[in-house]
Amino acid sequence: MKVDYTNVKPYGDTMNDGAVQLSFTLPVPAGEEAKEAARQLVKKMGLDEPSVVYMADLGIDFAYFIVYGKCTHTVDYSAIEVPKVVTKKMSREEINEFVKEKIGRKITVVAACTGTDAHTVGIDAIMNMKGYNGEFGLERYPEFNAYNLGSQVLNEELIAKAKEVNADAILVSQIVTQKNVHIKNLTNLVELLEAEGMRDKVILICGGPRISHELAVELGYDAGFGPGTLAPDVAAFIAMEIAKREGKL
Amino acid sequence: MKVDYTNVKPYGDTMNDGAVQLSFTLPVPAGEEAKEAARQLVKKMGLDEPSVVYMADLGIDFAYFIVYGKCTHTVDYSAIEVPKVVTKKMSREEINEFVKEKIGRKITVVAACTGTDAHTVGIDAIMNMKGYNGEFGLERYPEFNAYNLGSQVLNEELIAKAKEVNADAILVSQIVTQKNVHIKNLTNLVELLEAEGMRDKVILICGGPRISHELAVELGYDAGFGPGTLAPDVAAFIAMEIAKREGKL
Amino acid sequence: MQHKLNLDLEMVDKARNTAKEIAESIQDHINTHTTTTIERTVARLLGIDGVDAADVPLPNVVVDQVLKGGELSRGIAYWICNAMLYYNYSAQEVAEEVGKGNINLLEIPAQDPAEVKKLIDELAVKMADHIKGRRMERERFIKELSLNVRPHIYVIVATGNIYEDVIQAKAAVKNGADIIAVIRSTGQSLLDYVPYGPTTEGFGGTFATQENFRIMRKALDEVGQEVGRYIQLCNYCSGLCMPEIAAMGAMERLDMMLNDAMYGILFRDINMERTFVDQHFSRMINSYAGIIINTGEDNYLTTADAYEAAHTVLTSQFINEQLALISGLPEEQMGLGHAFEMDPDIENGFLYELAQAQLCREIFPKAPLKYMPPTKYMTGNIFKGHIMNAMFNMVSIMTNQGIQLLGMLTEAIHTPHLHDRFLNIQNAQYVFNNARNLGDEINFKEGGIIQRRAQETLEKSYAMLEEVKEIGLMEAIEQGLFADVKRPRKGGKGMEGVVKRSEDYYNPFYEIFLNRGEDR
Amino acid sequence: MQHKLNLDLEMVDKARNTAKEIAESIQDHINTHTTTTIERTVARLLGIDGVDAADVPLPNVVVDQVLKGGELSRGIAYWICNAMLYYNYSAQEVAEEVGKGNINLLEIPAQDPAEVKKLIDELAVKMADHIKGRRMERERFIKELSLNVRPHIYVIVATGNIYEDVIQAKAAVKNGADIIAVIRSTGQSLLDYVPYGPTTEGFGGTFATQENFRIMRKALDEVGQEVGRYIQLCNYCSGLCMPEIAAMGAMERLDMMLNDAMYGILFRDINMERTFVDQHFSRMINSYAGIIINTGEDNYLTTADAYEAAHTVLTSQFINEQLALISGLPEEQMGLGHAFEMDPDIENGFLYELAQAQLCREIFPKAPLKYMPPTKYMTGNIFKGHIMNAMFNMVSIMTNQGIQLLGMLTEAIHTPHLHDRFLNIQNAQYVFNNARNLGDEINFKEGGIIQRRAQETLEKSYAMLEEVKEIGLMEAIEQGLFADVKRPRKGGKGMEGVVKRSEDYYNPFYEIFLNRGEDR
Ligand code: B12
Ligand code: B12
Ligand SMILES: Cc1ncc(COP(=O)(O)O)c(C=O)c1O
Ligand SMILES: Cc1ncc(COP(=O)(O)O)c(C=O)c1O
Repeated sequence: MKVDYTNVKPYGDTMNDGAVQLSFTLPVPAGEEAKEAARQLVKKMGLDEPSVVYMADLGIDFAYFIVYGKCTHTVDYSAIEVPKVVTKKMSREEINEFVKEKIGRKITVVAACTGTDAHTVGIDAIMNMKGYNGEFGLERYPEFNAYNLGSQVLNEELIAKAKEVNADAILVSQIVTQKNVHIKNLTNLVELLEAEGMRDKVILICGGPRISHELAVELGYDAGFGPGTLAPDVAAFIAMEIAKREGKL
Repeated sequence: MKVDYTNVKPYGDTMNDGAVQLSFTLPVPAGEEAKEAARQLVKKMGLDEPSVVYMADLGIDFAYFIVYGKCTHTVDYSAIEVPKVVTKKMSREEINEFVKEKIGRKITVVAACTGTDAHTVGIDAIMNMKGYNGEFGLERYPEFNAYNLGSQVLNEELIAKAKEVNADAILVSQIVTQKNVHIKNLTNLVELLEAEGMRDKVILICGGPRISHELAVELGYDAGFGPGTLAPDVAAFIAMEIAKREGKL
Repeated sequence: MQHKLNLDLEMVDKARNTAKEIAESIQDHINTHTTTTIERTVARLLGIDGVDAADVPLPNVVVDQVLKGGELSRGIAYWICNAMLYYNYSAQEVAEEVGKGNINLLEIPAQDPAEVKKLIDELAVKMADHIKGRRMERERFIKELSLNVRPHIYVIVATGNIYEDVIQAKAAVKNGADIIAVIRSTGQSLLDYVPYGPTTEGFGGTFATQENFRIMRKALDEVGQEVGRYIQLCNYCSGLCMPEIAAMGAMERLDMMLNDAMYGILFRDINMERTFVDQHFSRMINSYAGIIINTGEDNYLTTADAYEAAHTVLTSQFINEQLALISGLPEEQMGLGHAFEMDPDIENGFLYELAQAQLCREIFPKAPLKYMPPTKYMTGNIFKGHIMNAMFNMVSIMTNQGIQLLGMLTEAIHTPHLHDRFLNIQNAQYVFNNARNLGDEINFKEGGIIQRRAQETLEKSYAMLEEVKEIGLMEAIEQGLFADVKRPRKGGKGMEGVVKRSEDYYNPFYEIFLNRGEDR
Repeated sequence: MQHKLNLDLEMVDKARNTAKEIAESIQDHINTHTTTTIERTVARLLGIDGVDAADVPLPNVVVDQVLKGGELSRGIAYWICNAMLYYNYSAQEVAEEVGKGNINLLEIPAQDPAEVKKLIDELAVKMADHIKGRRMERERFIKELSLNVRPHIYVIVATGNIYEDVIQAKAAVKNGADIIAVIRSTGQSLLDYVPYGPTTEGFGGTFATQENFRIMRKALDEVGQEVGRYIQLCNYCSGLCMPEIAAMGAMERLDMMLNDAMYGILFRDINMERTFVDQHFSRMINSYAGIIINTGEDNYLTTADAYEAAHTVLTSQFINEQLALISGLPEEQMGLGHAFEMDPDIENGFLYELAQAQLCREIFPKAPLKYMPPTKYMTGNIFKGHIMNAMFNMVSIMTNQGIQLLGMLTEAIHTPHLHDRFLNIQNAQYVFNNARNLGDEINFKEGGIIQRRAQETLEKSYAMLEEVKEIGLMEAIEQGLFADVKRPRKGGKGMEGVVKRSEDYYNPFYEIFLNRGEDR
């Protein structure tokens, strides 16, 4: 059973059967017509043999559906290239060693969870002494000056602090994403930094559960980190990037 | 908040936000490229902002995804018409009364779960004395001669029995649907009946969890019954149909 | 209630007494201070509402004027009623004129102090009667329509738009919800005013405004009639405007309020001197209005490990209980919080959760415990999440919880979609019904894992309470004993709104709410 | 094992004795008959395999020839070995020649009876040694790789295509499965022969063929090495070829077989005289090969109501146990079946399920009970279904079941997709781990709902056993006492394959399998 990576389709129990499960609500009263509407919608998505396996009346003339169908689209997996943060995997010790030897000075990092966002667990995971999942945060890195401003920090305050301590890198965390508020917030920071003429002088990094490196780059950041990130991932990137920029690699 | 029934879209928490949940497996190893493949596939389905909220490595270089996206398609709900079995709702007593008065003879019905299908619960629900969900089956209808042949009955046997007892109606149940085996089975029965010149002489009915009236009609049946059917639904249809055909309405 | 944990009841008593001493130790501070938001609350209770031309709420306008003038220590009631007498205005008219810049409360000639007091008391009694009326209205509705058996099913709506919230809430009620909580927009807790009017733009929640309260109350009354159940409405009595929201809720017949004595300090960096004063007054209002409060102990477990930090939950519950009692709040209105937040990978984690839930149940037998669902360990795997929520529902029905905040299978992804609530209500209803009497049917093994875990948690909590008592509550917070965060006594937001009462400070509601609490 | 139900142990003993009498009462019939499939089994065990030019399996070819000639009563072994001696052929060569129409077994001159018997016994011992070798191979693997703690996670694969099945099985093992059951195509049980070779077309399952057994065994051994667990393979020893499949399974080192004494009679309308003889021989083979059998009591509950018919499950378990004992099958290989099939809307349904599962546990303490998931009340609502499965997993871990057939959230929709298995293994692993010792930690209330329910079920079962004994097992089936279906003794499929043994009937395996069962 060989997979054709140029034409990849979903798999249920037979190669290329295209099996996909969907669920959604339509603002129409439950009934045969509603089921048909659900089927038509799923057909428009390019799924064959849409089968409504469950319909629930949500009580306000809205109906909820669980549907299975067979996807007719394929994807060329062999052609996919995803931009990734490229750094060597290094341990905390190796990173500090690297900074000492190659960069020859301490690296200053300022971090915050910005806007009205008050979710500190993510940024704390990267910054705090205690760390996360067994990995200490940047505050425990002897070659880093780490400032964690906490939550609900305005972009303006963050920039002011970065100026004050002459930061090499700014770390921003965004957890709340409803109505794409994180995009607005992150874009605003880039604009402010550019207006201040600071954008090129710092390494700008963001992170959060809905952040990918790709998105970060698109928004004008140097790197983006998603779920499961640990402090060394970020520290290694910062150290390598500084070394690169300063021609010290 | 008025709904535009000519342009219906999925609803998550804001009218027309298009929110749809999907899950599927792709036969590619879990990783960033796999996530991108999942996103591309979902984009091809016409869903904006595809967000892979979960990816699991299934252990054999296949990856499972849970994805949310915003459907861009709409459906014209106001234009949907679904063919339905049209019968008055009648109780068991009313049906028997109707048969006695209007048709003036007993109705003979032959039923079976055909092919290799051995799921009798569905057809028993319609036929058996005991009935189902508080409704007795056709065997308890004084104006019906009800023959339930049980399960794994060949189409040929079913026809032979129908001939033998001069059946007014043939009832077929199909539960197993893997690889569309029910479609094959049901189509084959119509062909055999046509070959025998019997098709127009009987009321031909099918039922099962994946049967809709629409599908049944498409396959050449007079009616189709899905999940939740009770004996009176079927009995009423048969009685009315005979009355209609015999000009006794 | 059946005792299953073999707890040292003497230790429970001792812990409770220690918490009482802790609570009493800050009462001196509370009794000698007022805050801007308390005075704005008084303004509201005297009948002031609306905004000025610059959209500043009128309660803020009047209080700010007096604060700036350095005379808030006397209490806003005096200044408002003094102006009312002088101009023969209503309180609202006074506020509007202040808003227009037409009058300065501090410059109005002093009227007969006895007359002013009489007016204050008249207005206060009127409002108290109004609130009492709403309470009786609730009781009437409950009699007519009845409530479900507990645990009550509590779900949130959080679209940011009050009109979408109404759609979501109505559907939830049709699906079986008993309580609708309208989640606030991120950031509202740090606003030092309450926004005005209906709102349609919020992030991760909808602004708490009095108009939004009204809109939702009406919707829930309507749908409650349809389904034949009284539907409870919940909001957040928390943040820099804690008592104002209590007052708004009391006026609009809310039924439940998130209202914790320390949450704002620890999790929103609000100044502690402010919060302690505010929580006391806000709880008196909630008490009088018959509103159940929900404390926020679950929050400890979103940052700390739920297995390790279990005793901090109990400690906080003890303190919240005692502070609430001082405000006159009866145990039956204490929705003390706790949560099902242990790492799902822990072997026997279910047993530890069971121990914790039963422990709360036995120590606070009359409280309608508010049980919070798994959140931290929820992932984008909605299927796994759905069964974690089922296990949570299972513990709830086995331990007789009061208020069940349903977990959503999409917790890690978005605020709930319409059908998310449907699926999770179905989850809870199935589990509750299917295991209805399981709790009555089982006993825990003597000295087994469950009993030992509960006993240990109690011991640790008692030790922690003793430590807090030793160093003092405010000092304990300064030292980071709670939730691992250190908050300086004079730091945090809102400190500038704390005002030392003068000798002639007068706020009629303290007495009314406390003393008339009798006939609650 | 802890006794929690306060059962009347004397009644348990009486019920067991009654079941023993019931089982013994049909032993006379069994001892005096053979069947076509038993003889085909003997042919296979003597070394015959493959098909003729018309694709008819050679075991059928030889047996049919002798049956038509009216001489099957002597047993096929004689005829094959007689021909072997005469021609100096191997058994396979004999069969092939019969298949080509070159020889007629009945026309071959009779050889020295002692020589024939000697040859039969030699071949039989050889095969027995081979099977024993496979059993030892299993034991070695288990020692090397170990098995998981129970409940073992059992999942099905059912694509219809053995090669897709392999993909699905390997993924399942990677995800945590302990047992892979390859479901058979609909209809195979009614085939009076076993298909040959690898197959890729089946409906709702994959044909059971010896080659398919081999392919899957190899795949599971490989993936077992990768994950460091011995993976058990299960198939269906059921239908018109029950003992043949047992033999194939023994040769290919299957570990588990669905094998019920009455399932075929009741649910497939197979003749009862046939089935009772077949089940006896097939179980001897399974016993000798160290294969765990799974009985099919769950099937009662797919047509009858699980609450009402609970006692029929227990009754059937008692009978299955006694019939298995007569075949020499040790209790440790008795995967007696039961199921979590009550209507999820029943109030306290969880308690009744718990009672039933614990009842089975206490009455059959050594059996690796096979617990079946909700199926009948599963709907297209995969989310609800997922939590029903979680409740099922919960009962299992609370009552120490042996083999957990995982429920699939898509039960009402399709045979499992790759990720369905993943999600449900995750479900089971989470619940098992999270509530690992819950069973040891709780006791049931004296005289409570759970205890009463278990006691009632036992009483009803005992009464039913007494009734069956009274009228006789075959007569009871004729009268519809089981599963509400009436099966006439002389009706049903396969009756024509039942043959009365003659005086000189000889089947070497009865003795070998029973007596050498010693060193199993
Ligand atoms: C804990 C929690 C809270 C706690 C926060 C406590 C605290 N001090 O942080 C409390 C209870 C206070 C809270 C409150 C609210 N929350 Co909240 N909360 C969560 C929860 C349960 C877990 C978040 C978490 O801690 N994850 C664990 C960390 C370690 O993961 P992480 O944040 O992804 O971080 C990792 C990576 O992303 C990355 N990373 C993150 N940031 C950065 C930055 C950099 C520079 C780098 C390199 C890496 C990096 O590294 C981290 C470690 O690997 C989630 C649901 C969930 N299960 O995800 C909801 C959730 C995030 N909350 C939500 C909401 C809406 C709220 C509220 C706004 C609700 C309300 N209106 O009251 C409030 C208000 C808070 C506010 N003003 O922002 C929503 C957001 C919806 C959305 N998608 O927009 C969620 C998804 C829940 C939901 N379904 O509604 N919440
Ligand atoms: C019970 C059951 C069994 C029992 C059947 C017992 C019996 N005597 O019927 C047993 C255990 C024997 C069984 C075996 C198998 N089963 Co089965 N079984 C089910 C189960 C759990 C419930 C079916 C049922 O009874 N539903 C209740 C009845 C009342 O509903 P219903 O059939 O839809 O009928 C209603 C309507 O559809 C309608 N209706 C139905 N027929 C007709 C006919 C007419 C004329 C009319 C008017 C109306 C009508 O009215 C009925 C009442 O409202 C389903 C899963 C599920 N939860 O749905 C799987 C299921 C149907 N089985 C399945 C399979 C694959 C099998 C096997 C083939 C597996 C195997 N290889 O061994 C075997 C073999 C059976 C065979 N040869 O067909 C699959 C089918 C997959 C697919 N879509 O193709 C299912 C979906 C399970 C799964 N996910 O794998 N099964
Ligand atoms: C007691 C309490 N108050 C308030 C809130 C909401 O906080 P905010 O409105 O400050 O975001 C919570 C949230 O969990 C809480 O537990
Ligand atoms: C004991 C037993 N045998 C066999 C089967 C499978 O039956 P068949 O192969 O006849 O469809 C089952 C199915 O549930 C069973 O329980």
